[in-house]
Amino acid sequence: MQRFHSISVVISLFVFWLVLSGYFTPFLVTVGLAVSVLVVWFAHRMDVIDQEGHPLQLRGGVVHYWPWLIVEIVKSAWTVSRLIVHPRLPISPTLLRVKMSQRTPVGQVMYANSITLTPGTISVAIEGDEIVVHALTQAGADDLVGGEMDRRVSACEGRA
Amino acid sequence: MSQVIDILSALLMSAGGVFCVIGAVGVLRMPGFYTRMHAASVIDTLGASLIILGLLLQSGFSLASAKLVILWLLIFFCSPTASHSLANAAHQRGIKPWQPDQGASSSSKN
Amino acid sequence: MATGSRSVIILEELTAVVLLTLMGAAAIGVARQRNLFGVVLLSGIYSFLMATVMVVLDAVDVAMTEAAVGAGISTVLLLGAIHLTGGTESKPIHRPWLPLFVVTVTGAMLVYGTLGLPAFSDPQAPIHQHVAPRYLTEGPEKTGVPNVVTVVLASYRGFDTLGETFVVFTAGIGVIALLRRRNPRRTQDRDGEGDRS
Amino acid sequence: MIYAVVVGALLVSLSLLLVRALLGPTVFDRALAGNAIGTLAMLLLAIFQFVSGRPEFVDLALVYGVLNIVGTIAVQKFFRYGDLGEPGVGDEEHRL
Repeated sequence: MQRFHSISVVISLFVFWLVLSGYFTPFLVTVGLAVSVLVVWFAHRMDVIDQEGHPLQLRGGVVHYWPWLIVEIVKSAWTVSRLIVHPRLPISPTLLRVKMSQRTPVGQVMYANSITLTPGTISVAIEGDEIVVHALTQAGADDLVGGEMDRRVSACEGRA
Repeated sequence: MSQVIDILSALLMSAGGVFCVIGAVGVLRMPGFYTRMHAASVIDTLGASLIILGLLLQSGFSLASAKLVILWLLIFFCSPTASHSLANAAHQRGIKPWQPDQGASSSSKN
Repeated sequence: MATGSRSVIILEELTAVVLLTLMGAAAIGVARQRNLFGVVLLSGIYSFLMATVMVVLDAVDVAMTEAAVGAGISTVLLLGAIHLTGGTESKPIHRPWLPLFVVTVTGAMLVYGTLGLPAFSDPQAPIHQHVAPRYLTEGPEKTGVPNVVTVVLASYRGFDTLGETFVVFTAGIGVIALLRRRNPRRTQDRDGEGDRS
Repeated sequence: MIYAVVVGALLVSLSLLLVRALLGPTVFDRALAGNAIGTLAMLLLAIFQFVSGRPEFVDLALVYGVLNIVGTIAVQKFFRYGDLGEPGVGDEEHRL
């Protein structure tokens, strides 16, 4: 698993190099590959590389989760934009605590980031297995308490 | 065909521009720090995504589009991290969320 | 992309003017601000605007350095400096008139100096007649590097770039110092509670 | 000339955010405005590469994005831990 993970990191870095360089001569491609391998090797020696930085285990779940997340983001961004241009600014900010059912730190980060990414809700702090969330409207808070996002992130995490 | 793509990308980019302006207006208009963050996240998500999508249509299938996709991923991974860290720091410093009754002007519950 | 070059130039100049105006506003904000944290943040914003102006004026490498140094590393360094000193600016002991006079005279001289410069992106300017054509025509095959900017930076101006690389390296160290966290596997005194921020 | 419209919109947003950065009132408001200005500058750069017909230089926008988050995280660390040294040691009990 460890070896497989390292190879995956090398491939990602190499693709990144190719995209940034844009030259496909044999020499430069070889240099790129060598640099990718060296970087991963150094990273191993410095102990800065782990499952969290390159969460390969999520590859299956993410495909199901992201489309739903993007639809959610568009919907809530539209709602927040309507609130902003509303002449009376009808907001009712609340601070609430949401339980999260994720087991791994990666899953928790994913959930917290998803909350922040959807406009209208921001994860402020994590305390135990609860996230302190600031919501712009009561409706947004109710949506979150409904727990659909939590369920989907957990499902995405569990698919690993 | 290229006409259609041009028009589509123009629509997407102007929509993105509109959302950026709306977000900026929100940052200026909202009361209290946390509520401003919600407005800023409109810029980070919808505004940026629509503009990048429009540019993607313009660039077609090339290296530039790959870079734009990377840019988009960067925004999507980093902007919530930055927002959360700011909100967290404000929370630690004891910045209180704005409440409708303490505000000076124009507040009404919906 | 099928836009006339004329309208592109107008758009670029307009953008540059607006951005420079915003920079002026940011600079005034920096001068009026007594809270030094605010000063650091505003100068970060100033650097971002400056770098954007550089890109609009086609000086991409300068923009890169300005963004890395101005917006990236100096924010970190200044915050560190504030930690060692204090958060608010003390009242100045001098009257502002002498510095104001010096700055005004210097600025006036600089503006006077620009009058002698060739027009912006004038193809007849000496800079475009002197070595630039040679770099463009001979550089790639002489050095074997495909990218002309890299040819000039890494080969013709190698020492110059070495210095710049130090700056970027310092910025990288700053980033590592900033984002580094103690590895949970190595902390014995705390039982593996990772940093979640 | 669709680019002109988008660039105009971005410049207007930049000015509005700069006003917020100048007004404050708290440091966090300024940091928020700075972060959003970074994002907008990034978009502006990406668009300008297309305006001047060199879309392959979008890398610069990438550099901006990375630096933007570095700046924001630096500010956050400073205000959370009080300094930049020994970052990340602070678990809940250490900080207080």
